[in-house]
Amino acid sequence: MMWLLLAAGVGVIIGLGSFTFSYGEGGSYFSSDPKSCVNCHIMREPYDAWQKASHHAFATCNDCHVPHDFVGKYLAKADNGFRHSKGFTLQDFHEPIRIKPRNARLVQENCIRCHEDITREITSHGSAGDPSNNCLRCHSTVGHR
Amino acid sequence: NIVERKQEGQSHYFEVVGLSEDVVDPEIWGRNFPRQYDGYRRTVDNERSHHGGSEALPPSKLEADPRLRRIYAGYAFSVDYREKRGHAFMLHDQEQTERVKQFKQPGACLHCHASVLPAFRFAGNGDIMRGFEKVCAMPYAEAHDLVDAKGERLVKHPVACIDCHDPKSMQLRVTRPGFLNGIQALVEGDADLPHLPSVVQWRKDRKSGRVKEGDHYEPNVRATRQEMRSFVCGQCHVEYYFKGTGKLLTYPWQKGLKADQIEEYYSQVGFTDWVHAETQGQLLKAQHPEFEMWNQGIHARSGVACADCHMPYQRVGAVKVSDHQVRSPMLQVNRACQTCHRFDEEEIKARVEIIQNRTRDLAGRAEDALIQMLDAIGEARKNGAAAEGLKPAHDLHRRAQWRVDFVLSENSSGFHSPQEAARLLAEAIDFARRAQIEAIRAAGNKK
Amino acid sequence: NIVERKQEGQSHYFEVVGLSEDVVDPEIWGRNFPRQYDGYRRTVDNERSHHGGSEALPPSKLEADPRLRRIYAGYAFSVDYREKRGHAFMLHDQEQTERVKQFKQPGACLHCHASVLPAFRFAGNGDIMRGFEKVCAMPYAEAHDLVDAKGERLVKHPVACIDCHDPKSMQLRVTRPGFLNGIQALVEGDADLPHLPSVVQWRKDRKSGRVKEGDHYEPNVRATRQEMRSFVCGQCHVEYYFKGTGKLLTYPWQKGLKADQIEEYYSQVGFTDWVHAETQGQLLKAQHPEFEMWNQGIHARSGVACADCHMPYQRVGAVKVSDHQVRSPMLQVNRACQTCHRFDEEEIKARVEIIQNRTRDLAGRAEDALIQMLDAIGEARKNGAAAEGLKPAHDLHRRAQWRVDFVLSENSSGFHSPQEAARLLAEAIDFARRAQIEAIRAAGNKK
Ligand code: HEC
Ligand code: HEC
Ligand code: HEC
Ligand code: HEC
Ligand code: HEC
Ligand code: HEC
Ligand code: HEC
Ligand code: HEC
Ligand code: HEC
Ligand code: HEC
Ligand code: HEC
Ligand code: HEC
Ligand code: HEC
Ligand code: HEC
Ligand SMILES: [Ca+2]
Ligand SMILES: [Ca+2]
Repeated sequence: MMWLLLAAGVGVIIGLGSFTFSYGEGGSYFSSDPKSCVNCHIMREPYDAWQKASHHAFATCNDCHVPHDFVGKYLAKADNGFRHSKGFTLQDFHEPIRIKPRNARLVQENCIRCHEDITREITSHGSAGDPSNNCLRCHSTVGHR
Repeated sequence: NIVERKQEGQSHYFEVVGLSEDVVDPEIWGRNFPRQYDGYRRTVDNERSHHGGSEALPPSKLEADPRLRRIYAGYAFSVDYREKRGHAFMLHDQEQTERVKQFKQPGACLHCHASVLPAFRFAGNGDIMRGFEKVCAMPYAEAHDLVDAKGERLVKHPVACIDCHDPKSMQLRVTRPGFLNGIQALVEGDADLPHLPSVVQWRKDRKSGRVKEGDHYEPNVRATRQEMRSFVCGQCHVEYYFKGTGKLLTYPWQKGLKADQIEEYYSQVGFTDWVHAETQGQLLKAQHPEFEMWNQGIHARSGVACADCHMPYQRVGAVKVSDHQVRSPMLQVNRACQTCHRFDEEEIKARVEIIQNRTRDLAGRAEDALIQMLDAIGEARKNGAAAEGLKPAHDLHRRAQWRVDFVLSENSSGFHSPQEAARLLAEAIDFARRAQIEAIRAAGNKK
Repeated sequence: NIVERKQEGQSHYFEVVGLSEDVVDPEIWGRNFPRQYDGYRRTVDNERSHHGGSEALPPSKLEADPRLRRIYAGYAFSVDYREKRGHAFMLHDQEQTERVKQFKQPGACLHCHASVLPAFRFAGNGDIMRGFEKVCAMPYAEAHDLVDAKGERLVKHPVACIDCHDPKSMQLRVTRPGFLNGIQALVEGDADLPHLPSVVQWRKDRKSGRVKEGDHYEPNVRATRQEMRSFVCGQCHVEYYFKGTGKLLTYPWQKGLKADQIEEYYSQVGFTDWVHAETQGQLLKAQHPEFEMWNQGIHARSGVACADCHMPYQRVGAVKVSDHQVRSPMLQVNRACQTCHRFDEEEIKARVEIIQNRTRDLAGRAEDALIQMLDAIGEARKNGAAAEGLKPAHDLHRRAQWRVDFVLSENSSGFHSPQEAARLLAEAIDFARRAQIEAIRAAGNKK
């Protein structure tokens, strides 16, 4: 377990440390409070939209954007933490921000985690893993727009 | 990926009966999948669809628009041509059309109007492709009445579960020889198909040598799930012709799916559907090119499949299933459109109406042009214009007829690709009017 | 809502200078709003736009497509007709066109090519509407060289901040008399405009009596912010004509914004732009109907404004500003389109190209039809066809010319409303070919 936390920490530290970043914002990556995401103004838009979205009452950012097994959770956070910090510091990311394919799959897994029962039929005969027919195609706005 | 799919396919439903390639009757499949069967059966339900009527035949297109009788003069379609309706009727409506009753038709017709694999398998001694070829060549009645060794009728059901699903995994699959041959010709050609990722990939693999000379593009193995959600419909909702004396059902896709590309193909192979009774022009007939027109549209480019709109998910009790009552999406705009388009139902219907009205207005204009062209050619012939002098008019007639028909016989009234439909009608008008001018000229020259 | 806007307008900037109706020079406004001024200034930047060139004049449409010389024969547009370019050039390009140098033009031309409110106010003694009427009637040079009491030139700048913004609140506003009169006629008519909520509301209020007889629709008070984001552009990017001997600049919107409705209006008031040099047909000229075509499109119906695509938000640090370098959205697809469309840049460009290519192909086809029609009418006249006999051809020529021109002079090559553009061209082709046929007939009759 320790090595995992370490790995996560290292990710953020590399991301932040070398790009001069304040501790408060870096730490936000380990919290599940949505407000912690808005420490970066660049996350303001999804945050505002989330407040108006259907899932505001059911799911926070991390419920959808972070894997829910312990190992994956911290690895993902380290990786995303690194990229987001780097992006924020260097301002070198594509705008509008687009979810990365890997993170989109992750979100999809989270949809199914909560909605396993109702989607049983439609995920069992085809392949839910096939990204070409994913939940986001029809429901991309449930979290925010 | 296939393996992954297989594994997932095995669980999650209560297997009441065992299914296999030999079980065609949807009622039996329905014991395992009652929700889907329920929808499937409701395709007999006409009440909520456009045109009403039940056991009787659906409304005649020829009565609704008498210009069509002249436009198709000399062809079976000028005798009987009706509206489509639900899948449950497909076999019945084919048996009852005057086009079958009054005219000689081949077994090829059954390919898209029945669950026909057992007949193909039987006729081919297990080889479906060979059986397909044999059945195509039979007279319609002979094919229709085929019986197996036990004397059981082989052609009994309209499209059935087994035509779109693998009985073991329940995965989508395509089974129709016409489609398999057609898509093969298409992927081997060089028409641009950026919205079909598995086609793009196959072509790459062929270039790199991973696909060997002679290897086929296998949709059931290569296509993404999302592609399959359109391909199953593309088995039947397509333009076709009967090739040669063997009446081999063929999809003319070698040069691409656009009307112009298909026309080019027909010209190259020298195909003609019929000779027009008034003008003796050698013409083509287009049939239900839904798949082709969808391919030109913005929805296809955005990865939106036929099933997304025509079989939208529907909540039944605690689960959501694909609505197997395949029908017009306008009957359930909320499910079919509103997950993607956050406008209210009235607004969405209004948008479809604007598109369809523009298409219908132009189609009417194009038909008028055709009719006036027919008059002019008739006049020229009466005045003794030479066949030679009328050749330009005949060529233009063929091109105009093809484009008008491509839009008229496409069943979405332009919705599947609004600007493309309008473009085709604009060209049709141009060709028809030019044919008229050529005829007037020919008449002048011979007077 | 107005209050809300006010607040937004008032905060968030450092007021370096005080602005008022008397401050026209954008450089001064720019001291308060340096980012917007920066973009505004870059409208001189041609390098990245389509056509290159800088101080010299932009490319000639007539050289690119020589058919146009014949199509406009007898009208100033056959002498000089060029591509548009950035806002910074608008006054210069008008001064330099041969249409001004070789032909007599009225002051009305300035309405859309300069920051013209000071001139209107001066000429009208404070009453802008009266000043507008007076300036319209002046010869171009007189209007252009107007000076105020101190001898200062009144027409100095191309479109300026003050033309779209209230100097106190910075709110968007429309200031152009032509637009104010035009939109008034439009809302009083009964053309369907479901996508303009404030128009729908005004009509309701009029029915219920809340709006009194004679009360005006005041866009600056009633329009939503989103409507204003298109109306400011609709001040100029519209079809127009000069009414009567007073050359009153008028937007022909009484019957609606569609090409057919505008044509009906012109027929009713008996307006003709020019007489065609070859045929003597009485024709109409369409000019940049961007606002009208946008109104027929799916983006307008979805509430997407001109500014969304042509002045997209641009993040500068933590704030977003509207990009005041008004230009083609294809030069910044990520900001202009990708906020709404989740496809990559190549794909979005490909979609626009498909739409524009379809439009251009059909436009070429329609121009060919016009040219062949001109030949036929010429022939008929040469053969001594009576004016009477050519009347049907003339009427059809007018209708064909109007539709071709409506699409050709619209600057998005069909993008703003793809199916509508194709529909107009289809009709144009029909009318041009029928005119050709009428001419052939007329020639035959008189031979
Ligand atoms: C109910 C699930 C859900 C919740 C809760 C949620 N999101 Fe998302 N998020 C998504 C989905 C789905 C996408 C992908 C959208 C798409 O593909 O159209 C996404 C994409 C994003 C993106 C990438 C931008 C884009 O449009 O691709 C960001 C940034 C983001 N989310 C941040 C947040 C933040 C911050 C929060 C909390 C305030 C949050 N999300 C809450 C489901 C959610
Ligand atoms: C350090 C500032 C910062 C913080 C804190 C932050 N983000 Fe981001 N985020 C960014 C930047 C910058 C990008 C754009 C990176 C890119 O596109 O490569 C981004 C992109 C994203 C994306 C889309 C790109 C992808 O990698 O898939 C998602 C989803 C996302 N953020 C979610 C979150 C969530 C959830 C949180 C809170 C747990 C959060 N962010 C906290 C700065 C931040
Ligand atoms: C943390 C659990 C959780 C996650 C993660 C989650 N949901 Fe939900 N979702 C809920 C709950 C709870 C409801 C409301 C009750 C219900 O309808 O089941 C709901 C409702 C819905 C609804 C119906 C209401 C609406 O917005 O239309 C849809 C559709 C939906 N979810 C789709 C998704 C998708 C797609 C994702 C992934 C992007 C997702 N959900 C992620 C818990 C979750
Ligand atoms: C092709 C479009 C499409 C896709 C893909 C899709 N859905 Fe849906 N979903 C729908 C539609 C349509 C409904 C509404 C069904 C109804 O009202 O009967 C719906 C309803 C739902 C509901 C709400 C059911 C209710 O009434 O409470 C949930 C939850 C949901 N979907 C989750 C998912 C998840 C999770 C996935 C991915 C595994 C997914 N959907 C994929 C179209 C889609
Ligand atoms: C085996 C051939 C075949 C397949 C596969 C097939 N169809 Fe059909 N479809 C037909 C025929 C034949 C008719 C006309 C039946 C009639 O009029 O009697 C029809 C009718 C329809 C109608 C009109 C229904 C009505 O109520 O008017 C729709 C919509 C439709 N099909 C859509 C689809 C979609 C979507 C798919 C794929 C999911 C599909 N079809 C697959 C042959 C097929
Ligand atoms: C490639 C597939 C295919 C083939 C082959 C085919 N059909 Fe169809 N048929 C369809 C589809 C799809 C429809 C529904 C759409 C429509 O009506 O345009 C249909 C509709 C019909 C209809 C109802 C509407 C009408 O046209 O009156 C009749 C009758 C019919 N077909 C008869 C025939 C006959 C006879 C043949 C052989 C000469 C034949 N079909 C061959 C696919 C096919
Ligand atoms: C984005 C949604 C959408 C997609 C994708 C789509 N369609 Fe349609 N389709 C429509 C609409 C809307 C209509 C017009 C229905 C009406 O007029 O009632 C229609 C009409 C039809 C009709 C005539 C149905 C009737 O009752 O009039 C057929 C058959 C059809 N489509 C087949 C297909 C096939 C096959 C595909 C895929 C190759 C497809 N559609 C893809 C939305 C779609
Ligand atoms: C014309 C083609 C067609 C026919 C016929 C057909 N299906 Fe389907 N079916 C589909 C499509 C398309 C899907 C969606 C599959 C996907 O997304 O992978 C589907 C999905 C399913 C599923 C998966 C769960 C769901 O609802 O999405 C089951 C189970 C199923 N069908 C059963 C049946 C049964 C039972 C029959 C016969 C009564 C039948 N199907 C006939 C096209 C068809
Ligand atoms: C799975 C998503 C999805 C579904 C379901 C869907 N659409 Fe679309 N639609 C799109 C996309 C994507 C576009 C392209 C524009 C864009 O990127 O938003 C589009 C474009 C359109 C347009 C504008 C393009 C044009 O042809 O004029 C109309 C109108 C439209 N859709 C109507 C419908 C209707 C009606 C239905 C239901 C019968 C429907 N759509 C179902 C995703 C969808
Ligand atoms: C006062 C009149 C006026 C107003 C207001 C106006 N325009 Fe223009 N616009 C013009 C003129 C005149 C030109 C052509 C200038 C030239 O070619 O010299 C032009 C050119 C353009 C061009 C071509 C630029 C290029 O690089 O080729 C675009 C795009 C444009 N305008 C969009 C807009 C938009 C969007 C708005 C509203 C936000 C707007 N305009 C407001 C008069 C106006
Ligand atoms: C209703 C507003 C309006 C009026 C009135 C107007 N223009 Fe323009 N003008 C524009 C717009 C907008 C453009 C840019 C779009 C284009 O080029 O089509 C433009 C472009 C031009 C151009 C550059 C392209 C070309 O046509 O060569 C010239 C020159 C020009 N106008 C001259 C004139 C003259 C001369 C008059 C008076 C006879 C006039 N304008 C009246 C709005 C107007
Ligand atoms: C949804 C996006 C969108 C909206 C809304 C929109 N346009 Fe455009 N506009 C475009 C695109 C795309 C082009 C084609 C640009 C090209 O060919 O480079 C274009 C072209 C133009 C041009 C010619 C510019 C050039 O450089 O060729 C003008 C002028 C213009 N639009 C004005 C307007 C006006 C005025 C409005 C509102 C009444 C409007 N547009 C609304 C996307 C839009
Ligand atoms: C052709 C019309 C036009 C002209 C000229 C124009 N603007 Fe704007 N301006 C707009 C539009 C449209 C907006 C967006 C307003 C909104 O969304 O409410 C805007 C917004 C603004 C804003 C609000 C913040 C923002 O960026 O959205 C400021 C400040 C501004 N303009 C300053 C200026 C200045 C300074 C000038 C002259 C150098 C100028 N504008 C010229 C059309 C124009
Ligand atoms: C503010 C949102 C918004 C912006 C910005 C926007 N669009 Fe759209 N677009 C839409 C909507 C809404 C539709 C209608 C279909 C739908 O509901 O998704 C649409 C439809 C389309 C379509 C299909 C309709 C057609 O006419 O064929 C195309 C293509 C398209 N947009 C291209 C673009 C391009 C290119 C740009 C940038 C120049 C752009 N859009 C900017 C919202 C937007
Ligand atoms: Ca055919
Ligand atoms: Ca005009």
